[in-house]
Amino acid sequence: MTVPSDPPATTAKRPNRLLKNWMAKLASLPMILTALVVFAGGTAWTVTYSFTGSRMLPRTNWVGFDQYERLWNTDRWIISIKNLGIYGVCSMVLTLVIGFTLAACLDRKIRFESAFRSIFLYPFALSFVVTGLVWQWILNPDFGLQSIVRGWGWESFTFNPLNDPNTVIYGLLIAGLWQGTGLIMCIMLAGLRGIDEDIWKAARVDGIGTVKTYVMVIIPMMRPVFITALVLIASSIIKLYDLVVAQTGGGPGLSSEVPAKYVIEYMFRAQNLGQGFAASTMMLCSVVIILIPWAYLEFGGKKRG
Amino acid sequence: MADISTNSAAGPRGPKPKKTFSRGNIFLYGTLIVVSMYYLLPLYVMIVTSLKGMPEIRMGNVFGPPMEITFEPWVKAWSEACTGINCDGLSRGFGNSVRILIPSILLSIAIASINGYALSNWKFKGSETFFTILIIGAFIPYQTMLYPIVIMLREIGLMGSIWGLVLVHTVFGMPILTLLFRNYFTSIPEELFKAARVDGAGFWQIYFQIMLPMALPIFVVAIILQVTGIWNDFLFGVIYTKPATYPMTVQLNNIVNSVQGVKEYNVNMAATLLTGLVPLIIYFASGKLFVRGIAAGAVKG
Amino acid sequence: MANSVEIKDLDLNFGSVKVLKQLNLEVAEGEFLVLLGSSGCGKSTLLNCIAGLLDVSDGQIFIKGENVTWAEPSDRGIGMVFQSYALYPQMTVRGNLSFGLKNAKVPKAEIAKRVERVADVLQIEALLDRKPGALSGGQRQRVAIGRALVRDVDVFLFDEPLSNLDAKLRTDLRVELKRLHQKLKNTMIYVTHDQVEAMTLADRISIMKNGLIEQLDTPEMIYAKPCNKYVADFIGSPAMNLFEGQLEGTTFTCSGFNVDVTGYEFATQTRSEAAAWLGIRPEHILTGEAAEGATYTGTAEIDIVEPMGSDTLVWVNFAGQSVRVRTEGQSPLKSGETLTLGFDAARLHLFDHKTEIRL
Amino acid sequence: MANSVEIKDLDLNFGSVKVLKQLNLEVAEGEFLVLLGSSGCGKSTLLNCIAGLLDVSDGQIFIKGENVTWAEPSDRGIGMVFQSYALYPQMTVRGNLSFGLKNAKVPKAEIAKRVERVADVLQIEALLDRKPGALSGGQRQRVAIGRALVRDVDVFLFDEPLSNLDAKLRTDLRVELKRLHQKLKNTMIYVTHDQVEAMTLADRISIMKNGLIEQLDTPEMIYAKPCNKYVADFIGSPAMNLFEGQLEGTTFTCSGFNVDVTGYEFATQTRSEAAAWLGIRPEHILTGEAAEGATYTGTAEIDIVEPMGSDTLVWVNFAGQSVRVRTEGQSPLKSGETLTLGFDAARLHLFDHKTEIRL
Amino acid sequence: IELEVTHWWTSGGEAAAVAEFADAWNATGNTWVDGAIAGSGSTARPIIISRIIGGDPMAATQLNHGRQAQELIEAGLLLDLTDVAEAGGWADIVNPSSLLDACTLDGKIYCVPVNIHSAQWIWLSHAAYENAGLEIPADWNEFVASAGDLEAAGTLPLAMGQQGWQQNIAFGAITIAVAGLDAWKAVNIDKDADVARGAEYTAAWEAIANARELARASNVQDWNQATNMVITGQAGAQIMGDWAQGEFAVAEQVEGEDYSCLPGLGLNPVLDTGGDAFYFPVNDDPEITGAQKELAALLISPEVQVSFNLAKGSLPVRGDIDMSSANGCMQKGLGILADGGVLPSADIAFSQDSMLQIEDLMAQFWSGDMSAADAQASYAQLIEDAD
Ligand SMILES: Nc1ncnc2c1ncn2[C@@H]1O[C@H](COP(=O)(O)OP(=O)(O)OP(=O)(O)O)[C@@H](O)[C@H]1O
Ligand SMILES: Nc1ncnc2c1ncn2[C@@H]1O[C@H](COP(=O)(O)OP(=O)(O)OP(=O)(O)O)[C@@H](O)[C@H]1O
Ligand SMILES: [Mg+2]
Ligand SMILES: [Mg+2]
Repeated sequence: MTVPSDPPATTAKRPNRLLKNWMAKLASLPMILTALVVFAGGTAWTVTYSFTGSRMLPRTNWVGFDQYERLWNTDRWIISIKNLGIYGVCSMVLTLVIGFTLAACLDRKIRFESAFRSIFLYPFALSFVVTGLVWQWILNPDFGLQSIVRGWGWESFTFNPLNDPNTVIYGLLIAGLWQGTGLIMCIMLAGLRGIDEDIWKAARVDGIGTVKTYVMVIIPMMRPVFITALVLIASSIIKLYDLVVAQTGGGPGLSSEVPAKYVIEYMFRAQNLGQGFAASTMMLCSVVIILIPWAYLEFGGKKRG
Repeated sequence: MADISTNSAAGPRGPKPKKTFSRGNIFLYGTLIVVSMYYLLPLYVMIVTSLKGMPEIRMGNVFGPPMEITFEPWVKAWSEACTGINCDGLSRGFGNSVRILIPSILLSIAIASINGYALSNWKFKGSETFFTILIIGAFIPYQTMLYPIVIMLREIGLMGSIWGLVLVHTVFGMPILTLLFRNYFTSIPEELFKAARVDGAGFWQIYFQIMLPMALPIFVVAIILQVTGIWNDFLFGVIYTKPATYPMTVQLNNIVNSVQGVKEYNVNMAATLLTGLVPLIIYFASGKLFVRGIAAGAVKG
Repeated sequence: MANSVEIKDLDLNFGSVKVLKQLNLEVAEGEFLVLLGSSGCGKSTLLNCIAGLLDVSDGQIFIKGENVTWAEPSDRGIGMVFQSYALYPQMTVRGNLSFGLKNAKVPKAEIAKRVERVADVLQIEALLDRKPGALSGGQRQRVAIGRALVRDVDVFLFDEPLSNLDAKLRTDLRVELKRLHQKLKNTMIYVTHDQVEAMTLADRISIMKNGLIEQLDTPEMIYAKPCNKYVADFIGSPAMNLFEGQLEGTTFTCSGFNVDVTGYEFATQTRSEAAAWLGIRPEHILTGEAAEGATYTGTAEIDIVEPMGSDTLVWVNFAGQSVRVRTEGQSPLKSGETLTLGFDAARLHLFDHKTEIRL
Repeated sequence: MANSVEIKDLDLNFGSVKVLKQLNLEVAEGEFLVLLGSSGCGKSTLLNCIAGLLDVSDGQIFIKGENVTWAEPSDRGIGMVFQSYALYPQMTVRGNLSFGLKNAKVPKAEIAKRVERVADVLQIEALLDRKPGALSGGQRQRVAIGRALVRDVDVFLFDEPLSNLDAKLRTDLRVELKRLHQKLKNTMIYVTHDQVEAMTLADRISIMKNGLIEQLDTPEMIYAKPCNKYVADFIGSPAMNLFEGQLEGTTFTCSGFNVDVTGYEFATQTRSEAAAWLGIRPEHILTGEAAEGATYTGTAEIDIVEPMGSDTLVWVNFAGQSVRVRTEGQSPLKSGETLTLGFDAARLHLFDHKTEIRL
Repeated sequence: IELEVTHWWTSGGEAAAVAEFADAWNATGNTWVDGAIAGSGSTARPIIISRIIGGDPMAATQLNHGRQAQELIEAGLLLDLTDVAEAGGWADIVNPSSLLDACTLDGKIYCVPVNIHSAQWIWLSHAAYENAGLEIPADWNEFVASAGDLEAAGTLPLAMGQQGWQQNIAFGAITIAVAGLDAWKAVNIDKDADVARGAEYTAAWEAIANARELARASNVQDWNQATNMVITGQAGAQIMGDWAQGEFAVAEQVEGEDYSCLPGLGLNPVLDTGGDAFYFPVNDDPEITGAQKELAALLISPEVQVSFNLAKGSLPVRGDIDMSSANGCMQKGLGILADGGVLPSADIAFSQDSMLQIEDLMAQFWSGDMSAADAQASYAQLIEDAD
């Protein structure tokens, strides 16, 4: 074979890197702007001004870490953090447990599956304002659950979580779970549907009971689904605000205060932006602390093609 | 040999008899029904209460069915309830909500789907970084962003207009929606994209002619999430618009929070139900599609 | 020899779809039975019925003479291996092997012993503390086999265990399986749609179609005497060449040629003047000089030549259709040339045109 | 004959992973080149580089003498067919076929004409108004090929187009592809890891390993004279038997036997006293009477017999290892018997022990 | 001209009062666009401020006057009303003059005070006392003394909305009554932490701790729900500002017959003079600016002041109008005003920041079991840090 192997003289130029796929870059511009200007920029702005003594309007009168010092010396902030901790842990655990249990129940090839699914999911369509209001009412001791049960003859029955500083957070939890578990159930259900049929068969041949199979085999297999769910729950927990405002207003006293509410109230009611920004910076820090392991699990572990 | 089996041929035959009331089944359906009651209770209370008159409500029992069904609370919530000096209930906000909802959904989903598409098929240097920032953005409590956004909107001159609000919804819907679309488009075989490139299709042609028609399930999820989010939004609606364009939730808040002596629970409940109607209908209607879409877009993540 | 597995009048319906229809099957003790059939014919369904993973609609299943129709899968004395391995991904190999035993409350020492033994048999000792994710496909399937083995059962069920492996590994594991069977002498029921696996592994092959067993026989018999056209066409790669024509007395006539089938061993009394199919396997068509003395000799134009290394597949245009001819070694034939073909009557297959049953 | 595709010093890195390393390749006009290699060796990557779907890290690509290193995929004059068909699911077959042409602003009438022609060539006229979802796998792949065909390009790129099809369809489509190539005479570059496809389709085969081309030659040469141990082991199914030993002068000695290799065609000057590998293909081992007169004759115990219909694979224990022997037809051999083996020096392969290059 | 006015007056009496403004404004041929935002100031304030900062302001907005608006004024975002004020002679008519001072920065006037609210009132339910067969108390001490009997009769002695600001009002009222005016002034005006630690305040805190027990069983949140308990006789009394009167009015109750009111808890008849004021954000449109000024003048005009304050139950900001149609409570208030029993409002004394901190302390104290001594120490610390 005679091959004219002299390379053609016209050696094509490597095109400009920036212009390559310029249309994709152009189309991503809204995202880039959002990411940089709104999220990164807004966050940086917030952090920056948390070091100022801004009151009603942002000002650059630097005060160093004063705002943080005050923040951590404020009872209300400490209470808020504690409340969020209790609510967060309970909500995280219970949402996952209930969400998964319901999904598992629905996955057992039951009748009326879609009816049950809709029932569990519909609260998610309602706003927290509505949720808070309704549950505030149902939990009202004078005409809610307590009075009904008493009406049935159980006179000493007491169920008044919202007016007891020690239990109010669980009152919030009842409402929060009511609204939030549906979506998690949906995600879990989707995850369960993705599990290889053969695993179930293998477990049956091995003589492993249904519950044990779920616990020992299926749940460990659903790790990515649980991570997704966890992230969703965590993000909603950190943002917890509307529900508290609608259901308890932070009361009785300060017993159901949460950090997001602290931020808002100090920014707008106390007109102490610096303090509000300091609090929100602390919240951001906690977000980052949660996110880093997640990002590591999601993106660090495996590379997508 | 064969006689062994012939002897036992009298044994079980055909399908295994199933007990309808096996312990497992009782437990399963029992759990589901009890839990369903927990989920349905508030809805029941809302509906029942909204159909009662005030005297009946004062008598106490929230769970009792109305002795006398009245639709007055609904009428009042829709068209008569007062906030300040305006007494036109939710009706005014409904139109506003729709006017806000539609462009917000269109814009946010359009942008997020393009983002997801670009992120999965047209990766460029830094695209993942922007995406990561975006995802972290999903965790920022909205309230802390109020001020910066006010300033940004002021700078681009959209403060107070519906378009400003649409923009805000687009921005805050972007992280989750982009994630959904990105995961979905990533799950579409890469070969399809390559084939289209070989066929000479460009960025937009591939998006519109190849990707978009395949993305129905994830669009359903995106629409549902956005309808819920935008329709139920109060904070942005009240801050970034003005009274003439306040969405329904602002009216709801006004009705619910304007206490005039005793709380008119029946009107509140009716108002609440009316406000929640749009997302509720969408949820009950979408049913299976939602789970399927979630499976396609969220779980694979 | 007692029957290890016996299936009587098995029916299985999914809703209104009848997947298995009055199926009867007897598998002898220690036999290696392969269920072969095209996709969707009900092989996996049958296997799942035997395992107890599907509730039968009607009929009975006996394992070791015991009626297990209603028994739980784990009580049937079976082990099962799946195409997708179905290993428990978060447990180590040791965990996977011992999980079922732990559950059956087998004493610890006994578990350890059995796992050791199985690991030794399958040569996976070194892998015992790894998780399935860190294993190659072949290793995973070996573990999956081990999981069935460790349960010390009478009957092994395999559902396309090698389909997910690449060609080389498939060959290796196939041989290992065969060796395993020779060593253990358990009853094995093996589902596949790969002929080579079926032919090489099976003591008997059961060819299924639409939920019915078409032929149940040794590999040799199935290859040499397919009982109907479906089986004939299904077994053998490349597939048998089939010609449509008329059988008159001992002469088969079709549009391109006619051949005297006197040397053919008829299975039944010959009916003369019947429409029939004539089949001949590509490797049984004689070519070149060897063709000269054959029952029928003709010529054909070569369409395509496919060298496969150890032999060569030649596609020729003959009797109005494309006919596959397999020749030994590397052949110098070229597309466009003319090839002399010969059919040997003893190597022919004849099928009734209507019933498609072997004549 | 001009080069249709020419690749010069191609480098491709994914981050820090070098997938292709200084790769050079020339494909002649009208040639059917098959890229063969184990999974992950970079075949698809190379193909994607040629198609312009991946940006090369270094080097140049010429198609029809033009430097297309930075050209858009659609401007390179290539058509591509994927393993997963990659049909646009929401368009009809006609839509799929005409999508590329519409993008190129080809006049409507011309599009219709070309689609007709291609549909005719591939016999998919009846399917033109169906959507891909309503097609069988084979039909889908035919449409995918049509989509490449309709663009009237010079070079076709195939990435394992037949892997998703079942055995029967694979054979059929393979033949069709071969026929198509004979008819169109376009340049085709075809990726596969199926040897049979490679052997039957290729004008030349390029065997790749870890991003490098190990051997580039005609199928016959690759089968008969593999240039190194990797290629020898890779090509041929079942794989070549390899023995580790010493080559002293013209005698190869290993633990179980020694054989005089005088009849072997050395590729290079023989070095005496070198450690070496001796290879022989299963189908080249003589058995029974034929073995008597061979260069080397020995006996071995039969381990496993695998009847495959047209031939039989026998695994014997020989020289301390398991040796594959392929015999014609259905053999009466049984496990445990003794088999006489013979090696013919001309059919042997010798490789240097260290470099693994053919001696 | 359409002017959009935002406010958070949405309860029954408040809404009726706003309607008076709106009617008056509409009567001039202009249009009042109502931007009511329900909830308390903390819901409305971010909205109002965001819009002003965002450059798309409403035409006028309610804000508590005091220090809330100072920064907005400094940033030049609020309209200077000095010319309107001079034309209307506000300096002469506004009584007490501290109200106008609160609107003044660097000699310029930026807001229109529209009413005076005072917080130091206790409202007593006649129905509750009649049920228990008790005399209506005449001051705080009598009330405390009667509380036990009231409780025995199954009536809640003190209604208290569980919100910090309401509890703070109660705190303020009780300290004035118990600790006395001088101590109160020292703490609230001079920010003297030593006084806050002193014996007077100890007594006050003990009184509060006692009041906390009286209100233990009160589990309503909103102030008007608490008022409603007084109206319906479920509770004996409520300490709340004079705006509670609006609720009694809506419920068609008559002062002296159905309820009684005791300013300064009947012990120290003084009132603070907080109140509401309207601000007018700067607008580019001169036409609107003109209308804004017109509205400002209207809000303080005598007729509007009368009708508005009658509806709202607050006191007018001008001393020169006839309020004879006001009820007894209001007359009492007017009397105190005329006697000069005037205290600065907390809005003026403290920054919102300090206020919120104090309210938080109150919320914590009232709902929990914090001891009076601990609370006093924390309070003193807040006073020390306050600005
Ligand atoms: N759960 C089910 N519900 C309804 N039909 C089913 C179900 N499972 C299988 N089938 C149907 O039963 C038939 C037999 O299925 P089966 O899985 O046994 O086929 P198979 O022979 O194993 O095929 P393959 O080789 O593809 O595994 C198919 O037509 C299939 O569509
Ligand atoms: N996007 C990518 N990022 C990083 N590595 C990649 C990427 N795509 C492929 N690789 C790596 O490049 C190597 C070659 O991949 P390629 O797909 O070319 O293999 P292949 O020969 O086509 O294999 P197969 O037969 O499995 O298709 C593999 O090791 C793979 O892991
Ligand atoms: Mg199957
Ligand atoms: Mg590949």
